[in-house]
Amino acid sequence: MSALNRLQITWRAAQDIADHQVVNLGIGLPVHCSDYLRPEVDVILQSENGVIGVGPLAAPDKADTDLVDAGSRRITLRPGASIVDSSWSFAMIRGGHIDVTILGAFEVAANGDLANWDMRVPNRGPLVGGAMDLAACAREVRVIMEHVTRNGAPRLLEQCALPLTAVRCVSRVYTDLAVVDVTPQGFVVREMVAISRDELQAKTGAPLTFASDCKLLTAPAIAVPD
Amino acid sequence: MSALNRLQITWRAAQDIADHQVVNLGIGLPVHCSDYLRPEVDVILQSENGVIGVGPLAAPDKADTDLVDAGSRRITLRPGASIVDSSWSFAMIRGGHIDVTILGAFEVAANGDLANWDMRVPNRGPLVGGAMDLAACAREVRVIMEHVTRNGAPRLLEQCALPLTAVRCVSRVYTDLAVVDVTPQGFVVREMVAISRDELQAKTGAPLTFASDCKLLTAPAIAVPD
Amino acid sequence: MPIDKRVSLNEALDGVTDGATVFITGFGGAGFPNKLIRALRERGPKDLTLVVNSATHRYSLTHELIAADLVRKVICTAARGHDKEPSPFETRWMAGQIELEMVPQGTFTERIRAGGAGIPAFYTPVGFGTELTRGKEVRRFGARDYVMEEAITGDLALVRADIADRTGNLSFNYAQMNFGPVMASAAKLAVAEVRAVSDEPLARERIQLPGVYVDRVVAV
Amino acid sequence: MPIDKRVSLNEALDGVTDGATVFITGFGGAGFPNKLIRALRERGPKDLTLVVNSATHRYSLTHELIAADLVRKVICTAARGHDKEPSPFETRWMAGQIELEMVPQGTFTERIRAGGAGIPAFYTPVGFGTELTRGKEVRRFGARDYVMEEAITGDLALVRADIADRTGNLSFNYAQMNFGPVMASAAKLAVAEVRAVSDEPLARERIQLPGVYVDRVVAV
Repeated sequence: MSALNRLQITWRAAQDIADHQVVNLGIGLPVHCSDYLRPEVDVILQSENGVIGVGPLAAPDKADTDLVDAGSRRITLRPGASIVDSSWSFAMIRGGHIDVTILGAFEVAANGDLANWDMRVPNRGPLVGGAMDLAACAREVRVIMEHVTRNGAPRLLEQCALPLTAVRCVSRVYTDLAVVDVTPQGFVVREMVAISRDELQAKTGAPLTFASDCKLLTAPAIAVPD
Repeated sequence: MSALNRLQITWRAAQDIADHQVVNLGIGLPVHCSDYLRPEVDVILQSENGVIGVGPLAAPDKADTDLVDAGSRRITLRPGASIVDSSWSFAMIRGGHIDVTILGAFEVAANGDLANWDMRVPNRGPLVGGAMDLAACAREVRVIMEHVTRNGAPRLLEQCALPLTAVRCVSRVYTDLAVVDVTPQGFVVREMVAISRDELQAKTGAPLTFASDCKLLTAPAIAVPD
Repeated sequence: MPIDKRVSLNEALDGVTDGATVFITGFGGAGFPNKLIRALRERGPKDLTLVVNSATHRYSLTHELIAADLVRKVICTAARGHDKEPSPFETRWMAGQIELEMVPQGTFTERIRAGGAGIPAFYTPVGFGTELTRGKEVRRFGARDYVMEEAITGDLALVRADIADRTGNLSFNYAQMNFGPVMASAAKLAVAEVRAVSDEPLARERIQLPGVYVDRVVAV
Repeated sequence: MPIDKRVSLNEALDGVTDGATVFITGFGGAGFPNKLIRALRERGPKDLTLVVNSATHRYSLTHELIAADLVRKVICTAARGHDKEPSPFETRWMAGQIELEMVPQGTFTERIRAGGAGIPAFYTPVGFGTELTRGKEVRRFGARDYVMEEAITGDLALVRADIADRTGNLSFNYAQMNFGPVMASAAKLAVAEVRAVSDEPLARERIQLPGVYVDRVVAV
């Protein structure tokens, strides 16, 4: 069936980033999308901590401890980058100036509701960071996640069970098995790996529609480091 | 009786500016207070257009057309000055970061209400600018004005007749005849020129109380240019 | 393709339509995008709403848009002419031919900031108890009364700056900045008129408005 | 007398009392005022409310204030420790010994900005329909639902910056800036911890926070 590995999912998501977009990549897996952008696109990567124009990771010997992204990674700046304070950074996010954000998620509902933070991790305090701002206010919210949980339970659902991050915000979901759009008619599969439609539906907690031009989901080989 | 001329009024107001204060001087007469600051005080002059640290007027041959204050005067910057955008400038004003503002006025009421703009000038459009922000939000609002109108009508009143700029905001008024504090008990005269209390009261539209240590209001000779 | 926001003065206002809400920068004599204002007048869209600090300013060409009868409404903080004769705005206003919304200056800039920052409304103490907030919602927080003010957004911002780079980063000369950042952020299309466009990306320290907010730059 | 805001680390926190609301800067690994945090712990005021992005961050000493039981409440956007063992915050929170107010990060910074900008409350779309805004006023503007959020103000801000001058102007190193400007603006007393204080006034281009907002500076 050749499900995608998690870096292949980020690769697939990265292919949809269009030229000249302003993009915020969520902490964790989404941030790796920047490694797989199509070579012809020129985009501005924004990070919630105020960096407008994130460049590649810094070489360890050239890193400045204060030049970091929202995920505390030591980064470089692209030419023409600037750094604003937190209130400007979130004014930019909340004001609709981010064209696309790509976020990790636990669950996505057929109406676009997103659950990607959780207050209920045992023995751990909650953590929300900037996820709610990005989910509620980016012009387009795309999600990267495994199609099912470790226990095999679906993550694409009629209704989220976990606490919501934002309502009706997700437009597209990239999983290891499929690329699924969230539409007024619910989930529409645009691409899927070589499994049967029934099998994909069985792993999904809400009805799937299949696009008339539904394609095979493929990605180049990318090794996932340990 | 030696009423003060208008520059002497600004001189008197300037004497009350304390060391290290952040001060906004209104367009028109108040801005001249900066010429009469006590030599030992170091203050930060803020202008609504975002200049934090206004210096003296620029020499004509050294003026930059973009280096102006809110009154379109070509200025210099004091060392350590900075310039912020309008939203920061008014966040500073509205947030209570201006210690003192000195404003011109048409009328002041005994409860501190201020009227210093007017929509009703014949054949002219209205003009409010930043006056309402300064009046409502500076930590202390002081006023410079003639004690009576050109027609001899009082400007210190029980209640303003003209449209208000802000309610209950003025703490002190400097006129050509007196220095008057606005207190919970109404107008209290702190200093007055050599006229009788009855005469001052006759020129005032609300009851005056006289401070027990009420002083003679004097100022050095300052010529008013034509 | 590398981002390149440079356009000619001719192309700068492509797509502007009748009925547009137009921000124009400038205050205190600095930061008027006069070349763009004139280009807008020449293009001639009708029924504009202008959001501008002064309906008439000695150093601004805003009054030309009004004199050409392109303007339906002005939202501003100052509507007084400076000559003995009434300004084009004043004659039309007195004749009931143009609408006026007067706003205290800090509320003006904060409403525009809110428009660009995704805040639909906020409360401010400014203007409480005055004619300018008559009819607006009043609410007490703590010991003080506040007025609710709603965001202003627009279709087009004409912004004067000093230097741009190809990605639209802007640097302002002294007090030129004034309403530039908030107006650019609150407009669907932000066009900057600059003295020069740098071939090299601007250094971080010089960037006062990130290019994210600027759609087109014109060197004049 | 020329303005001179330089103080020693000993004097930096003079006047701080029990029950104070304390802002602490820092995010993403940059901008933690760790010398001031430790000075606060040593001074030992009780019943503090901390307003800080993370209750626990690898590079911040905020957790020391919590471990010393000086803190009654934390307002933050992240309350998760990074070690296998629960953090000092987490153990106290689970035991019901410390109060937590979780805020989405943009709402967090905007509430603090509002506190410094004289805005008592504003509406935001962020958090609508989620647990974090339960019980808050919801209001529709146009086609969307918004939540009313109130300003945060405080008694003390501990701000990390790179360079200051004697009048309190601050310059930040890269992403050190984060919450510095808004937190300094919303606090009664703003204290900056800097790498160095310049004898000369900072050049205009380098000033990222005007000294008007800064009461004391400490070189560490």
